[in-house]
Amino acid sequence: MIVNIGIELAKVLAVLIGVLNLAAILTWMERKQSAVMQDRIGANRASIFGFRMFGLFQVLADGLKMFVKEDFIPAQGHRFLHGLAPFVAAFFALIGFAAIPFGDTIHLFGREIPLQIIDLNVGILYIFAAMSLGIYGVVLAGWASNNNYAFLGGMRGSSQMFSYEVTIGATILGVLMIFESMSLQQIVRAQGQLLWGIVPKWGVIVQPLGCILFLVAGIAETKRVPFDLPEGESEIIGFFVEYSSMKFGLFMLTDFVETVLIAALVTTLFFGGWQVPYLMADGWHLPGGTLLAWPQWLVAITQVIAYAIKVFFFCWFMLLVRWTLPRFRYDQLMRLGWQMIFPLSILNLLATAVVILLLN
Amino acid sequence: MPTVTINQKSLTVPEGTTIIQAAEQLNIEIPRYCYHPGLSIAGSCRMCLVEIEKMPKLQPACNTRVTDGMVVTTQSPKVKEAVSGVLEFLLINHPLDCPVCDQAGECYLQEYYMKFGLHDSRMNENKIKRHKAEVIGPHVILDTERCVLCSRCVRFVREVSRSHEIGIFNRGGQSEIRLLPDQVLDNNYSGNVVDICPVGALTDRDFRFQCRVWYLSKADSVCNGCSRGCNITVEANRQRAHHGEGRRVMRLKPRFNKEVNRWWICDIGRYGYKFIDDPSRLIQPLEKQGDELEPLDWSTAAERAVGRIREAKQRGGAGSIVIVASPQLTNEDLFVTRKFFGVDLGIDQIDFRIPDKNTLSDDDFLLRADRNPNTRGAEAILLDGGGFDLQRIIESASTQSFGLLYLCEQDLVKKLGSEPARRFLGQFDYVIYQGSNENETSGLANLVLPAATYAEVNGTFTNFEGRVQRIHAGIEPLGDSLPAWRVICKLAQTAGFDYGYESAAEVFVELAQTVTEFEGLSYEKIGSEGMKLPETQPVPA
Amino acid sequence: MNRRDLNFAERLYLSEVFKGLWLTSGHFFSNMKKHLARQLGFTRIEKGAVTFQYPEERRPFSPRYRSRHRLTQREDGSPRCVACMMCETACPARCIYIVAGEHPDPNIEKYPARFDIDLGVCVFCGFCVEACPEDAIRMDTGIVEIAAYSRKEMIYHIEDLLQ
Amino acid sequence: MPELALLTHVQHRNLMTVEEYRQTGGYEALRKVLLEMKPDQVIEEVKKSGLRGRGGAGFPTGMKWSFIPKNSEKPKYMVVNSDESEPGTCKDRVIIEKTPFLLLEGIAISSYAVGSSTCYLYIRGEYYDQAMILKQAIEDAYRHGFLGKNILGSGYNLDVYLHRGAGAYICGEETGLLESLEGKKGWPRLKPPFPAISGLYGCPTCVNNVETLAAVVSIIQNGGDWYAALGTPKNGGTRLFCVSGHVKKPGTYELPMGIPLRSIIYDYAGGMKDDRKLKAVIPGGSSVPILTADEIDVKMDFDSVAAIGSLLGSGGVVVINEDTCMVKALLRIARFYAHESCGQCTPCREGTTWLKKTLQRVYEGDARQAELDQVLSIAFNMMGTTICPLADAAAMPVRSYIQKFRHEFEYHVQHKCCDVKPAVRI
Repeated sequence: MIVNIGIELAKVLAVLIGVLNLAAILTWMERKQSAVMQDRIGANRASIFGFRMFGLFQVLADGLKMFVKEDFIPAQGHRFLHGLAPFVAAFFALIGFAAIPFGDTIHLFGREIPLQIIDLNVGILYIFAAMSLGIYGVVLAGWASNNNYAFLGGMRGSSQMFSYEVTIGATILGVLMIFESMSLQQIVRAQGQLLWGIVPKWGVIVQPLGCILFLVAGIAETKRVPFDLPEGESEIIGFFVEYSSMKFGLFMLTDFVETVLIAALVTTLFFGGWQVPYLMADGWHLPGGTLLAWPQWLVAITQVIAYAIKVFFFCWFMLLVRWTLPRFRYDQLMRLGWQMIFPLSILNLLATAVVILLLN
Repeated sequence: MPTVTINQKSLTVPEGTTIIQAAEQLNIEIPRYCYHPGLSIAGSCRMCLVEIEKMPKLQPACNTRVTDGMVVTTQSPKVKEAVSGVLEFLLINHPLDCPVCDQAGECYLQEYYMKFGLHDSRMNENKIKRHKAEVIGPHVILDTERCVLCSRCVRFVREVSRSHEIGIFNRGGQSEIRLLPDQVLDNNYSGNVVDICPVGALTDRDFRFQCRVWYLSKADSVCNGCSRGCNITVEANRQRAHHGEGRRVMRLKPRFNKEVNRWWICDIGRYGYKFIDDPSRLIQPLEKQGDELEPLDWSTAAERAVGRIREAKQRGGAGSIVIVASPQLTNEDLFVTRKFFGVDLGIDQIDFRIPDKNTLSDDDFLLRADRNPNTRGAEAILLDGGGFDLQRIIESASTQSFGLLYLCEQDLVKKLGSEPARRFLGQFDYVIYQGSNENETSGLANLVLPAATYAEVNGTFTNFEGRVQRIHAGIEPLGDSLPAWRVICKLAQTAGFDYGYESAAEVFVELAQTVTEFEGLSYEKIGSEGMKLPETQPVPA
Repeated sequence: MNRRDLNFAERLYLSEVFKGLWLTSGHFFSNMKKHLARQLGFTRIEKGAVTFQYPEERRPFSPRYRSRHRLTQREDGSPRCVACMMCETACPARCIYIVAGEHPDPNIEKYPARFDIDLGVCVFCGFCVEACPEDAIRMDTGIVEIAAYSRKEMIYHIEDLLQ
Repeated sequence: MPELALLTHVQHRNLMTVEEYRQTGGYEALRKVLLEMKPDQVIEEVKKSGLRGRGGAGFPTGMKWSFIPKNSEKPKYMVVNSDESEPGTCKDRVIIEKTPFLLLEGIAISSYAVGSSTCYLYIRGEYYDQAMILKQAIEDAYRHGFLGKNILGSGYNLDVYLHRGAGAYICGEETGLLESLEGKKGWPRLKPPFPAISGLYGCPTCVNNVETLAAVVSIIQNGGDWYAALGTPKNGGTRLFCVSGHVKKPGTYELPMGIPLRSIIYDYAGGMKDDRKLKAVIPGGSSVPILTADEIDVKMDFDSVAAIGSLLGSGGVVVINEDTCMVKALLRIARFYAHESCGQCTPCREGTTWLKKTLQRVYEGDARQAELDQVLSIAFNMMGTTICPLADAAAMPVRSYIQKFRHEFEYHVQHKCCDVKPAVRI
């Protein structure tokens, strides 16, 4: 029992540390990547005893700065809710990771340990529930600031999130129909199959449109460019205009955690999760029928690394998008969400249903 | 009455009018250096050359009288070339030290160069070196390098001041203005040579390096130095507080008034503005606490004053209160003073005449022995039927005891001498001093009310001839000080009277309705040149 | 402004998005390649960034660059300035404060008894330099790092400006 | 020998006393005027003679006299301009030295004609000896009753005062002379008012040259028509030509108006000294435009000389030979005018000095070629813009020298030496 709890705690800690570190590193990456894309160098000044580490210490410096800056609360703001909002946002962004599998079940010391904090059979619903609750953070922050601009920003942000959540829901229905499960572990396992013996049966292969729509809606859900209206501080003012110090930092962190979450979801739903094509539990099953036997621990590590690489790639991709596209106007954002992506996702759903019906 | 045509514009002028005068009436600018309407015609600068039909050579407009049918051109190429040529001659030996020249900005060399010259220098030789920055009198400094030898100053000391201190020495290119042997330019009108100097050769030592002229704002006013009432312009620097040691009024300049001072003003008046920004200015009401005067705010001060006046009146009747006004005050101030104290409070012991132990003299030109700008106005307003004679009380040195003295702008210690002044003031239980500057008399008062100076107020002065002339505020009253009429209004309102005057103009309207001598006058009628009171006798000097 | 109507592909937006991503990622990869190469010691490969590492690497200023003011000097080290107030007058920010004094040499006459520039107010427009008839003020020091801990310290006096 | 009007009796001896003068018919004209003629008749006679002012401007003398108001309440003054300072001129001196009473008689006649009983004789300060002669002569004339109260019993009074100038060229200008006479600085006055209306001490004043007044005597003696016939139309009589420079016989010659310049130089002055080639001639004092050797056939009267762009001026003929550097000559003249400008009018005060400085540099070869045109432009700007003609007097030679001898100026500028004597370095 204690061992079980210990194992669970270890997994929680591993995920938490991994996600938070990735989010932190993303703040550095965002700067460096934009710099490289724009023929610049990017943050490289922060140093410890003269070591600069390509500016990696910038993350620490930022954190330190966030902690020591003045924590400002508007005079007429709701002190409690104002303080609560960033935690709500961060909390619901983080708990989503509980249902995401980052590897196959491994056998260690006679135990079966699933590389997933909890394998919920309604895992996907759980994640969306958590994401939806994240809206509270936005609305609370806007309202508690007692600032009309912040409040409007909060309203805008929440309506944006609502709108795109609908699309997300409609999009993944296709995936669920094909893989016939709501357990993410099951979905990933199902993606290990091969179509016609050669093509991995990844979500992106069977649901290409769904994949794109999900990615778009996912970015919108995380309020990142080109849907970062809540962050347009200087132009239209977002919900956390009245936030400073680490509370502000938490919102920023949430942003990056959500980025990781969407990257993880895309990986899980459409890019085979921890699956590596042709790599089964016992080794490589190459298309010709040949088997290249690998020890089980090597396979497990390969799969976890593959998963990490995939997530990392989508994080990189979202940063690439962030530094390429300009921001939408609010009306454009709404039109895109309701008049284009949502109808398309319904269409995708219908098409999927028809194909499944015909194939069966 | 000949008719002349200048630049296609025709004009009929009286016989003897010169072209330059006719052109002025037509608003045609003819450049000039030596010509000054107040001086004889020298015709030597050769800037005013004009082309006259049927005359082969260009003629100087300053010396050519208009004849009937004369056709004059000031714009022809020939004229332009000649004027530009003369300007070039003037500039070849000019040091071009405009940066250090106080005249820069109001210099006719600069002005005409921009209008008529604009040529590049063709002078390849060294400029002639002459005397620079030479002090030639208590008020004037001479720079002979900048001089264009227009001889205005020389003619001024010959014809106007008749003091003959300066002349032109040497001849040809070596000519320069110098003091005559054993002479100093120290007549009482020496400052005028600075005004008439069209360039920076003669500059004012008082104004020297204090402020650049383009920072100055100007307000038309009347000199308060004597009863002549010379028209002046108060030139104040309101833009650059760090200039001139923080002084606001930088200089006074005479303003042309054909009937009063023409172009001139005496040095006593010209440099008599220093008290305006002096550290001795009273900038808040003060009350005597023990031996010291302690500041207090206006409403408290007004309540204190009114309370004391009421108290004195209740105890000793109106006869125990004496009001001493001042001929330094404007007609408006005096009128409000009379209205409040005389009419509303029923105090008939109002006078402004204080015998002065210092004998002051006049000169035979502008300066008058009476060094107050508004004696005539004070007589018209305060002595209008009143028979109170303050002088008798002062001179009798009686031991009679009074309740309260209200003293306006009168330095009794200076005028009567310390002992008599203290004795006189000692006769009163309470002394209120209303004035602009701290002095020994204000130090003896129980309550001091700060008043604005003439440069800070709108109003009118009446000169010795009975000419009522407007003064305009050039600057804001310093600190908490108020125009005298506003001080009285404050007291009157505190005492419960309705004194709702918004401006000096409103006071004057009532003044003109109330005081017989001012009947029918208004600010519009007074205009910029002033207007004489009907049927008045001049005050003896 | 005449705008071209978008064609179908452009209106779809997606293809344009990918074009953009292609372009930016192209930059990313080529620059990354250069960065890596240089990190690995191939210093002959060109730099992946066009930026200068400011405090260590400085670009030479253009001769017309307007940096901190200085007052030029006569041969004897006194300021050339004659306190004509031209710069003070021309200054749109009103950050120059001059008080004139009388110089014993009649050929100089006027000198600045006080010449302060409030660099906290200065807009570095260079009008003062243009206005100066004596070439007494210049903005060619090359000093651009002007900072102080108080507003008062931002006021440079004549001694500072003469250096 | 042509007929003479002035120096008739003094070719061989001077007439220094009243007696000597009377022996040659002196004072007959005055007697005739005072006893037989009215002032208007005198003026008529002078008008008839065509006599033009010999001072330089050539204004008809009779007309000038008639401008003096007849019924003035103020006293009228006769002023004799003997401030003979024009370089190249020495005619007044000859009259004073040889026959002072001719001048005094002329003064008396003309004073009578204009109704003046006071005459001021303003003589150049440097003429000390001449002033002494005149002083002597005036005393002599008083003694013999030709000056003073009731001259020749006619009831006409005349006082003559001799005044010595202090050596300023500008005092030869009539209003400058009047200022000087009044004790002020010799600054020419603005005109109008002209001296005929408001002159000395603000009174009507007639200012005449010595030679003019001397000529009046023979006009009265022989009649205006006789005098007019001596010269050419509108230019009556004879005049004194002071020939100087590179001629064999320099001197003052009385010759009829209208005589060709060539004749003056070659017939009377004996031709060129050392038989050098003639280069140029100044026909009327330093202030007039110069004439080249090609132009010496001009008739020497006011109108003919003016027609070829020069002026007869004061009759000072300066002959210049080929060895003379015109740049140096002009520089000399420019220096003179820069020194003598009174400094009143801007163009003259500044212009003369500027011209002097620039010409100095031209002479030394330090100037640029373009500055020659600049000098012309400066001179042009000076002309016609001043109170008195001194600026013109300074500018006219500059313009004519540079126009007519430009190559010499250019040579100086280009080679820093003179093309007349190139070997001599400056």
